[in-house]
Amino acid sequence: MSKINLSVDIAGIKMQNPVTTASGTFGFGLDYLDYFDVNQLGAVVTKTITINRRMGNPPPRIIETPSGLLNSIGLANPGIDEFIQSTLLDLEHIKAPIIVSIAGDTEEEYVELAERLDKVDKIAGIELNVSCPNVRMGGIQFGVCPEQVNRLTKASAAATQKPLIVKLTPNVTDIVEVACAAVEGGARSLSLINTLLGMSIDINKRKPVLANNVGGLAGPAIRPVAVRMVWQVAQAVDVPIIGVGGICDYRDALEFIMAGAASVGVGTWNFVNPTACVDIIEGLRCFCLEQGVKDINELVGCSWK
Amino acid sequence: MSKINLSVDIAGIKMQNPVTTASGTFGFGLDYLDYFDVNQLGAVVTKTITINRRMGNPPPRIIETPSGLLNSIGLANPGIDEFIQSTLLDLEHIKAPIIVSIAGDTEEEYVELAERLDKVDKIAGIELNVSCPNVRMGGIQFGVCPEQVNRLTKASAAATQKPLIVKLTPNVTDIVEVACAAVEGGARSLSLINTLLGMSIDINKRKPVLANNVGGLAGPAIRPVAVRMVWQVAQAVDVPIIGVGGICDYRDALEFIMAGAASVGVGTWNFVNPTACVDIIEGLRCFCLEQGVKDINELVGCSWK
Amino acid sequence: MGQAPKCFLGVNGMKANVKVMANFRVKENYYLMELQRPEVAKNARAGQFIHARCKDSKDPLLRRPFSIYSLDSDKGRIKILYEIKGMGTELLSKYKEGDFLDIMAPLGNGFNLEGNISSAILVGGGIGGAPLMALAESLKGRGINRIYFLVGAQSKDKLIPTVDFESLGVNVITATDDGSEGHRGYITDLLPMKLKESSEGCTVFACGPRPMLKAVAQICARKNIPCQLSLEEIISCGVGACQGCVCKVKDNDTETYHRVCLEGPVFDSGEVVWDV
Amino acid sequence: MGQAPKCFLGVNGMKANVKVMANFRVKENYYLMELQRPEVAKNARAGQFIHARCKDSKDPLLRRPFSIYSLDSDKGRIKILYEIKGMGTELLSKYKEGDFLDIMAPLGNGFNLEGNISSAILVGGGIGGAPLMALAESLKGRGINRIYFLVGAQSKDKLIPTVDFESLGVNVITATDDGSEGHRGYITDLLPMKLKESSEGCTVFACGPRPMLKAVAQICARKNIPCQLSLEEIISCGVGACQGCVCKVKDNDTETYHRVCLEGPVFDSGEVVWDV
Ligand SMILES: Cc1cc2nc3c(=O)[nH]c(=O)nc-3n(C[C@H](O)[C@H](O)[C@H](O)COP(=O)(O)OP(=O)(O)OC[C@H]3O[C@@H](n4cnc5c(N)ncnc54)[C@H](O)[C@@H]3O)c2cc1C
Ligand SMILES: Cc1cc2nc3c(=O)[nH]c(=O)nc-3n(C[C@H](O)[C@H](O)[C@H](O)COP(=O)(O)OP(=O)(O)OC[C@H]3O[C@@H](n4cnc5c(N)ncnc54)[C@H](O)[C@@H]3O)c2cc1C
Ligand SMILES: Cc1cc2nc3c(=O)[nH]c(=O)nc-3n(C[C@H](O)[C@H](O)[C@H](O)COP(=O)(O)O)c2cc1C
Ligand SMILES: Cc1cc2nc3c(=O)[nH]c(=O)nc-3n(C[C@H](O)[C@H](O)[C@H](O)COP(=O)(O)O)c2cc1C
Ligand code: FES
Ligand code: FES
Repeated sequence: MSKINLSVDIAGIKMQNPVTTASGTFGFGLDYLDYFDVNQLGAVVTKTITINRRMGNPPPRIIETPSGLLNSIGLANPGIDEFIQSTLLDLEHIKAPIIVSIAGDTEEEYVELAERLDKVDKIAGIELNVSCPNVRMGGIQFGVCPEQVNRLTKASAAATQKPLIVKLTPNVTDIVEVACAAVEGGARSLSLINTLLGMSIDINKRKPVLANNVGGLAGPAIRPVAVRMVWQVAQAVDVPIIGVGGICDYRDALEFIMAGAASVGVGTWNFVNPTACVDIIEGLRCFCLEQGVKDINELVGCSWK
Repeated sequence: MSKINLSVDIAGIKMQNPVTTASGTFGFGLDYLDYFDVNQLGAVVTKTITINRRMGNPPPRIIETPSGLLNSIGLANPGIDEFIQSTLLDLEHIKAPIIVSIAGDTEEEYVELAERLDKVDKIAGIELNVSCPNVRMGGIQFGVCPEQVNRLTKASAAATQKPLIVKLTPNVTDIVEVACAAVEGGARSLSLINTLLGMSIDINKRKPVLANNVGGLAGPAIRPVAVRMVWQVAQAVDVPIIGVGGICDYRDALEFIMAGAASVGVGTWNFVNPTACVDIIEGLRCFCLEQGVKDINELVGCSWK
Repeated sequence: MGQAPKCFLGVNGMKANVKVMANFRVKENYYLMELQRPEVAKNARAGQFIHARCKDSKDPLLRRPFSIYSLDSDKGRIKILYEIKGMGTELLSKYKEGDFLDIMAPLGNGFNLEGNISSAILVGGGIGGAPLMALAESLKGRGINRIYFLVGAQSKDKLIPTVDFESLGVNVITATDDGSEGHRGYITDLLPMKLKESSEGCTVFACGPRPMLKAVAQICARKNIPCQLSLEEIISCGVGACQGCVCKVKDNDTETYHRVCLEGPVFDSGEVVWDV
Repeated sequence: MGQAPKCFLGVNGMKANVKVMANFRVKENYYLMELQRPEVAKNARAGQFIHARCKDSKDPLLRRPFSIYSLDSDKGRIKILYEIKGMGTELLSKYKEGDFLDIMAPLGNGFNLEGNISSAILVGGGIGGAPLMALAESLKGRGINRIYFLVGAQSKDKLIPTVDFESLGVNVITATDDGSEGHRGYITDLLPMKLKESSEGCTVFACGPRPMLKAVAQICARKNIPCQLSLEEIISCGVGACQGCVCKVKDNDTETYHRVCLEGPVFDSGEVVWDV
């Protein structure tokens, strides 16, 4: 069996393979220890953290839709202090690179989070969540406006030496415009997509199912939208892309890679198949072997290159 | 059995019930004659027609995705001349109101189509398709820009006395802004949503599956996005809304109605269940009966009213 | 409540394709499925649940959670009792002996049996009775013989089958909303009287619809009787990763959200916040 | 080709839940399903297809098209022969005798047998052989007895079963790419020779992969022999409404798109445009 290179370099973060966990679907990397060895991952992307602890939205927070999952968790997280004081210690034994996702209500909060994480050796990179549609004061306002994304990225990039990844929201007219704004602002990688803003109504109660009314749609249902956006953005920017949205198996991952993503993030499907990430890594290896691909990087963007 | 009112008034078009066919999924109303009596429908919305005959995009034009259907038909249609000279004759025996969907490459084309249809008695209303993502020169440019939608609607409204419905594209940052622009321009009803721009890649061929690369995502997968948009728009405008996107059964239809749609359009699901429309009408009737709803209009927007 | 032991089965051990040994309708919409899974049968506790992938397709998308109904560590088998509600349970009912089912198990914390329990009153509403069977087995195993099972439902045909409880020597008392079997009214109507009969060391365990649990909690609180409740929420990940399944609890004096799948499904009744 | 008669079954008639009379594996990945559907068995023609809803869920979403393999108007039954390819056909293989399957049928135009046909050469590649069985039955029914079935596949195990053809008295000739059965090479290698042997009034009918169809068309064109091809495209609506299933054809001198589900699946080989 010839040696196949699956390793990729995302903004200076060396990953042994392209498979990462999508923020918010893998906690802080510790919840799946009973299912597989987390060190097999290309990288772990954590749940988004904020300055203060957040309880998140009231339940119900989750509802299934056809091939999709609608959620309004509301950025429930322990806050940066507890993250640094306690969660980080638990992460010590994880050897895979750890990328911490952050979000703030204001530009200053993003900057403060970036600054504080900058000092933490254990952290390989920072992902700006500018796109969470659930918290009224947070995400959505930044992520839909190219100028704001540009400013926010610039400010955050100035606050840290760590590789900065900007995670884009799909709820925009022109994803390429926002992507370029982020890159111009100093994003060394882009992650896309976050969830599509959606809603479900309980016809017996005659009210929205989610206590928060609207939520973010994720899962296989949104994959075609995500692949399209990666395909558009990859042709317009020079930074590596982390493709996210509805990935279930290695075939889905390959769609993103061929569309132009150097790395992929697995989200909702972790819930259905807790070993999805490692199954995908193995699937990618087999595909490369069968098709005579020596280096997975050869496949990145091959559908348009 | 007490008498339940299912009839609705959409911009002056009297429909015996809220169920219509989504443009492009029901041909010109004649393809399903073997499955049910088309006169049971609230209204028939035709495939979009253009000035000239269009062959449409090369195949493959269709690919299935999880709970979704990605298509790039490319507005294949006989053109306005053949429509008026030949198709219209076939439609003579249809008694349900007929709404004709139109699209143009330029504002002048929309106006010309509206003018020509204005003279045709048989036609109950005109739907402006400003959102078809498949034809490079057509739809998408108009539909994503509020100013353009406003201008286009104004020009078309001036060209016809018939009720004018504007069908919105979901591929925008702020659907409410576009909706308001259409209403300000003279739209007497809004139809939403058209398809989400998506893509699928054939990993063996390493190329997009669709010959046109990108296509429009429809089907149950997109329902949560559609319900959310109807919910947002219904609270912002005063004209009746035709809710479209992933409707399969009466429960789905009720989600749209409770979100604020006065009428609903069934698209992709016709392909799966050719009697979907009549099944939904019956389902709505039973629901009203069971829940003591005398008039379906009571339910319109009840999730937020 | 105590958390499930981490990693006790080692990497990969908690997800498995397990063999269906039996799957049949026991009554009306209630089905019983028996699975071969020695690791779980040996280690799981009453109140924990399995998370089953009912179908290898993307609709329905999520797994479905089912409480362990019975644990047989000798045969290495577990049982679940389930009610057909929608697509997932419908699909589950199609499994045949010899098929394999993809499950994650055991999940959740389980009932806490560490206190000084001399007798137990189990209160089950509808399918909520399912985990109480495993609990009864467990209590018996610890030599606790005075067990009452107060079981309620809307009507006779919606009562879960109680023959397994009876064979175990559990005292079964029924109530139906329409009086078609047992007491006419809520099962919680009968709880105060039962509690009066009971001595020191009696603990109440309940699972069922939220209004029933609230009533049980209030009755026990008034009498100062320890009470554990098993709650339901839509479960997606089942392992604590997504924060989707929370319920509001009191943690010291502050209110916070706990995950039903990880910190639950069993909670001390005093913890639960009953707003709305 | 002629269009299917509209409304011949009346409103609602073309969609039905029909009873599965048999469903079993005949060979490797090939399954045979028999359905009770007198209206279709009586009226359908060879080359038409059924459009089946393999599962009552939203994934897979679309129906799946299958050619009619055999029509028994006496018993009121139709058969399909199918190959397991993906989720839809996998689900189909799970149906048991007595289950009901939701089908739309008959769809498409079918083979045109109106011309002066004295002998027929049927060319089938892989599962493409399926509609040719119904065609053979039909030809026999019209007293046409000189029928050759040239059937090809990659290898022996991928050849469709030919016993039904043989029982009908059809002359079966096989080819496999790897030579594991019959001629080593393409089945189209054998067509020129067969055509040479054939007399006036011979018509060729073919169904299979596009490259095979193209070769058949070219060979027939050279010899000026009438040839009908059954094409495949992904079918969504099946009734002509969506325009999703088109293939390029020559209509007089202009090229245009025709719908495989309505104007097809059978086309005169001269109509089809073979650009990549
Ligand atoms: C910890 C726990 C233990 C449970 N134990 C049992 C048991 O032992 N036996 C049993 O029959 N049922 C049990 N349930 C409930 C069972 O999970 C649901 O009835 C089942 O998921 C319904 O799936 P469905 O596809 O058939 O129905 P659906 O069509 O999905 O839904 C029917 C109803 O069930 C609710 N529901 C759907 N998914 C879930 C979910 N993942 N969790 C909770 N509720 C859901 C829906 O809101 C809806 O009201 C348990 C639930 C939890 C949370
Ligand atoms: C007119 C017509 C008649 C047919 N007759 C037969 C027959 O008699 N026996 C038989 O075994 N097969 C027949 N097919 C092919 C059959 O429809 C596909 O093999 C089947 O739909 C695959 O479904 P799946 O879910 O198992 O596979 P999928 O996982 O969906 O796909 C497997 C492969 O089949 C192709 N495919 C998927 N859906 C369709 C579709 N709706 N139409 C065509 N191709 C599709 C895919 O592109 C893919 O290459 C026919 C197709 C057509 C168009
Ligand atoms: C339950 C849940 C919680 C999520 N939380 C976050 C989050 O905290 N930060 C973030 O950037 N994205 C979050 N997301 C979005 C995912 O990271 C991902 O972008 C999205 O779910 C699409 O991928 P998927 O279809 O594979 O799930 C969350 C998604 C889900 C389903
Ligand atoms: C095959 C196909 C063709 C379509 N053609 C048109 C069209 O010509 N004009 C239009 O306005 N919308 C068109 N649509 C969009 C539908 O009218 C509808 O807005 C969309 O499919 C969402 O509804 P659904 O999920 O119920 O299919 C088409 C959709 C499909 C699937
Ligand atoms: S279901 Fe994910 S945290 Fe409980
Ligand atoms: S499948 Fe819709 S036109 Fe043929």
